[in-house]
Amino acid sequence: MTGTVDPTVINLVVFVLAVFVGYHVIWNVTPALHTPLMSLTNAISSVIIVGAILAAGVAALDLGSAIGVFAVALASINVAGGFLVTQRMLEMFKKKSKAGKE
Amino acid sequence: MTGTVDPTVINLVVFVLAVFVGYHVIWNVTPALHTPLMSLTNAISSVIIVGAILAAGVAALDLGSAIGVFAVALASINVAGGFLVTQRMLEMFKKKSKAGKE
Amino acid sequence: MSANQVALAYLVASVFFILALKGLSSPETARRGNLLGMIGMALALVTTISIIAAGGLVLIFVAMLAGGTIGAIVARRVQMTQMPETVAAMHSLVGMAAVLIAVAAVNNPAAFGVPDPMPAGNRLELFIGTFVGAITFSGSVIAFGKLAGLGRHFRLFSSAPVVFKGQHWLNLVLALVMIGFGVAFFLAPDKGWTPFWTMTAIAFVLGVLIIIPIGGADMPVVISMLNSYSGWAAAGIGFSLNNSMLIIAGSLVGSSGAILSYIMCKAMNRSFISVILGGFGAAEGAAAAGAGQKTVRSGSADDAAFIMSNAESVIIVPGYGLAVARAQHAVKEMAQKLAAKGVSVRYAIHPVAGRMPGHMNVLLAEAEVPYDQVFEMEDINGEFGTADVALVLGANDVVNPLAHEKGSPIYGMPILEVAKARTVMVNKRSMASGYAGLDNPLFYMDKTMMVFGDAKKVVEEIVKALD
Amino acid sequence: MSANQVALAYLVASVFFILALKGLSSPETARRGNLLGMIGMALALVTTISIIAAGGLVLIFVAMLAGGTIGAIVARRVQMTQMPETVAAMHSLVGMAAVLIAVAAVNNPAAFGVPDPMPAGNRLELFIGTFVGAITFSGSVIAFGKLAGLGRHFRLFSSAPVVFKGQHWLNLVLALVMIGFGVAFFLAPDKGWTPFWTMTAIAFVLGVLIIIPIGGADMPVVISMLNSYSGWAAAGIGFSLNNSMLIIAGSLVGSSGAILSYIMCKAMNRSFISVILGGFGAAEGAAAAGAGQKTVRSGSADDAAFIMSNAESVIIVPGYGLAVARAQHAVKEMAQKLAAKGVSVRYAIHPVAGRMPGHMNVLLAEAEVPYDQVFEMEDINGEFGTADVALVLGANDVVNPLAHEKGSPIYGMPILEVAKARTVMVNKRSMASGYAGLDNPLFYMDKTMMVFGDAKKVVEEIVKALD
Ligand SMILES: NC(=O)c1ccc[n+]([C@@H]2O[C@H](COP(=O)([O-])OP(=O)(O)OC[C@H]3O[C@@H](n4cnc5c(N)ncnc54)[C@H](OP(=O)(O)O)[C@@H]3O)[C@@H](O)[C@H]2O)c1
Ligand SMILES: NC(=O)c1ccc[n+]([C@@H]2O[C@H](COP(=O)([O-])OP(=O)(O)OC[C@H]3O[C@@H](n4cnc5c(N)ncnc54)[C@H](OP(=O)(O)O)[C@@H]3O)[C@@H](O)[C@H]2O)c1
Repeated sequence: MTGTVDPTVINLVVFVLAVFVGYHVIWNVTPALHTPLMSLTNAISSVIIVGAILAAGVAALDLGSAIGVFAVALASINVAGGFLVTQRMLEMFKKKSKAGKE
Repeated sequence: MTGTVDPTVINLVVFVLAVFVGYHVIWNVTPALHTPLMSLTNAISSVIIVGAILAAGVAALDLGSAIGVFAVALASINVAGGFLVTQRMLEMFKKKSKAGKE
Repeated sequence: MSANQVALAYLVASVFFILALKGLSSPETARRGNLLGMIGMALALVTTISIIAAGGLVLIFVAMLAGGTIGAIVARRVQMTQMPETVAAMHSLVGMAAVLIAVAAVNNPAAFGVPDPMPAGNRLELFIGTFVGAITFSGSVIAFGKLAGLGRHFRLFSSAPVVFKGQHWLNLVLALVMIGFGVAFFLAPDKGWTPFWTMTAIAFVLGVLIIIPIGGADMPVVISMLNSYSGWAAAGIGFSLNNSMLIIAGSLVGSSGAILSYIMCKAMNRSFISVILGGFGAAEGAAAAGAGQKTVRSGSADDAAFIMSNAESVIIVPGYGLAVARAQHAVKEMAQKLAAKGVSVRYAIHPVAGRMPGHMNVLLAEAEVPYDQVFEMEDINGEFGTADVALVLGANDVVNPLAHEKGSPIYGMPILEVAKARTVMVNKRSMASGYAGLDNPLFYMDKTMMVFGDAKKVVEEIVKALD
Repeated sequence: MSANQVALAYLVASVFFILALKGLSSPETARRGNLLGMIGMALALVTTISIIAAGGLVLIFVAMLAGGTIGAIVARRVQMTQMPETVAAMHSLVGMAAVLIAVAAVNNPAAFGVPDPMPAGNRLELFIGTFVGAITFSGSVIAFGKLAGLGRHFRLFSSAPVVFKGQHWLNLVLALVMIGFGVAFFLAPDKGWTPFWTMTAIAFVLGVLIIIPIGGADMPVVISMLNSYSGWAAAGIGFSLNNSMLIIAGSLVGSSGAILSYIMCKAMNRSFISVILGGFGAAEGAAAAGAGQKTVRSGSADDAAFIMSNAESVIIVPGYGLAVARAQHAVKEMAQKLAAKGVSVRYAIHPVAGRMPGHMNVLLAEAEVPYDQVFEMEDINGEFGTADVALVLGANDVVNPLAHEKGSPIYGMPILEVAKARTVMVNKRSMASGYAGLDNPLFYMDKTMMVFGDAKKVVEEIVKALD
């Protein structure tokens, strides 16, 4: 065996496992919640903001960090909007199940 | 951020994801096949033979490689026995479902 | 924090994201799931902020505050019926962010802990993340425009498919050229700005071209597909930044979108390819022509109220028309009135009724319809045989018996078997066809009574008549 | 091969293992699943062999051939009813292999691509892998002995719990001492052989001590637990060798064992802790004493045959006794005879009937009972009300109505509702109690007829009487 394992290969291992997890977790979502699922996954995908913060967070202000700040702003819309809209939708389902118990 | 990420941490990521995958995959196994499941997982756990081969496969013969050879022999019992016993059991289920179709 | 601590915090955040999605397996645990998702996101944010140089902090906070405020306002204001376009708009942001991050990474790889100049492996991954992100952005913008009905202002947003000759060939050629520049970027000795920008620009154009031929009605599938893309873009960026949290979160989102697209195509009995190749929505509304000869029995809201109040059991089948008319609250009131008269009322939900997955469930939840009256298709299809009345409100395709007939375009699609009920009542505004553009034999059955009119108006009249 | 290629091949093998287990989600795909598992294993073996020094190859091949032959012979010869002890024996091998690999790794870390002397992180993981492996080995040996009935030869293998005062305290102290030596190994400046061996020896002893207090009847839970352990041991070794395939495969196996233990405990309505603390099997058979006063109606095999041939529908409930008596083929014959007379015959399977999960399914599969006559508990429990005869063959606890009575030890355990059938016939050899050591009110009901005798003999008599 020669050399060491590239990070890319390790990333691939993580990726393959994550796809398996995603596959199973998503199929377990009840169809009644498919619309909230769309907005929740939308919120989760905004975790890309982490990359934006890294880009924005360099000591010296330059083109790269300006772009990063802009990306942070865009992704923040998604972070806040995604989770809050999901919450709003799910609140409705809460009332619904309570009403059912009455 | 200082330093680089240890392999142990990366292993932990893989481990956590693998446990999630295992959890979902196993709960999806039909109860009728729980006995074959036990023997199949038994067979899969014998993949530890990979470590035994590495131990046995050093150029010079010494205590370590002798131990490795012994471990290879033990694990091989499991590799062959585990998959073959599972196959024998599953063959029965095959006949069964055929018989049902008659 | 050390790199190890950061990686561990990211791992914990990833687990929170997984648990968040697991929470959606039932309505009871769903809100906790969303909360876990927020915690995961907060952890990811705090961790990341703690490791960057103090210099940029203020600007970052300002940007987060601005974006967060906009997001919160949108979340508060948006109507439930506008969810599809809202989700589309949000996807576009993720796509754009992915592109911007890629630009920043090419500009200064060191900020991400990647060697400068960027190694080939990371470039390959960045290339993938960038073009997927760019396509997600421009595609989502088009999808948003189509759904928000902006076609009046701008032809590209027309909800009718925009088709022209050689379209698919053009797309193919552009895709190949884009990949070519990607390879050039991959091989470039310097930062490779020229091939990078060219590739990105082509990807933006491709995103537009891929989506315009798809009819407005097919948008839900497209939105899920773009949802999926936004996830893969995040995962691609995660690869190039060696960030396993981005890879995991991206894969979760990617799988989710792919599975939802699959479920929708399956329930519509169409292939994903045929949706993507587009041109389907064009025929909408056209097929109702041949219906003239057959006779239809129509009745008033009062008739409907009278029949239902004398029934023992009524099954309500909501559809897209109910959502358009925003009649859900009126329906709830009607059901309560009927229940007070001793009529058993249940709701039958087809998996693709409406225009997004789970559309009807959200709608009924909004009206606070009790949980135990709402049934999924498999659970209630056996019950129509014993129901006195099946009341179809603004649904069409999901109750179209043509699905049982070989050769029909929707052959094989599972439907709600309303025809088995003793009496069928159908509310819609006209004899026009639904999403699939097909005539519906159900309307011409002897036991069917049509109640024409806007769903909300008709249901409110029924409510009045029930008093 | 380069390290990257090896890692990729291992990843592919891991995916094969996952797909193998996914295959078990239905009997149709199960054999393909097993095949995928074999392919994955073959890939792992070929890849590993290709990277080692040529010097050791011959010995390795000899060892593999020897082990493989033994394994194949065992697999061919073993009876289905001996599966629990076979699985136990095999676990012990995995545990021992883990310990041996750990010894080799301490001796020569370089063989595994780990720096010499081994870094602290790897030592910690190795420590975990080693002691889990050692406990797995000695625990499985004891479990094997108990299940194979070796108690006659050697007291430690007694199927009755071996208990003594202060047992749990002793275990706790030993565990702490073991961890102490583990820490010493972790901190040792040299290879750390002394703490390593001490720790390993204590772990072997602990494995024995943990398992001896557990009664033979609780062994199935223990076997699953050891199955789980063997997986975690493999994962631990994978951590210290930085081998993600071992981590993934180990986690799959670990989860599987844990979930099966959980399912069993749940179905027996006992806590996992109470099983592990042991002492349960002691009371077995003792509780039947108070049964004297109540009256029991008993009948002959001929009576049973007569009643069944006049029935419209019969539901057969197989239990542990059927497995002990190896009566499955006779039962199949009986069912065929009954079917020929126009009687509808079905089988009701309780999830923990027998002594391993899925025991009854394997048994009936062996006898080639048609697939569509076999029903899981949830699917058939509603049917007993309409059945003429419920024929209980060597089952006891899984049909014990005490499960409905608050305060009984099995309160809350789901049971097969045989008492709802018009006539209940129970075959067993005596009035002795079953696994849980409880008397069974079912036997004293007016509509119950006991048919005493060995299940195989009785069923064969019924078959004769049916001619
Ligand atoms: N849910 C999803 O995820 C999803 C995704 C993609 C595609 N689809 C497709 O969407 C369709 C859904 O079926 P569906 O039965 O719910 O809807 P549909 O087949 O599209 O029919 C809706 C009907 O509602 C009527 N309508 C419209 N506005 C109304 C109003 N204000 N008041 C009363 N009626 C009104 C329309 O008839 P008038 O014009 O005569 O009133 C129309 O025929 C399926 O073909 C499905 O495949 C669904
Ligand atoms: N399946 C699993 O995974 C698992 C795991 C752990 C524990 N368990 C436990 O095992 C029990 C299984 O219940 P079960 O109803 O199948 O069995 P059971 O309650 O153990 O009863 C078996 C009965 O079969 C009779 N029997 C024994 N040998 C016989 C023979 N040769 N011919 C006829 N009858 C014979 C015995 O009575 P006589 O002596 O009078 O003949 C005994 O009462 C449950 O308590 C369950 O919790 C199961």
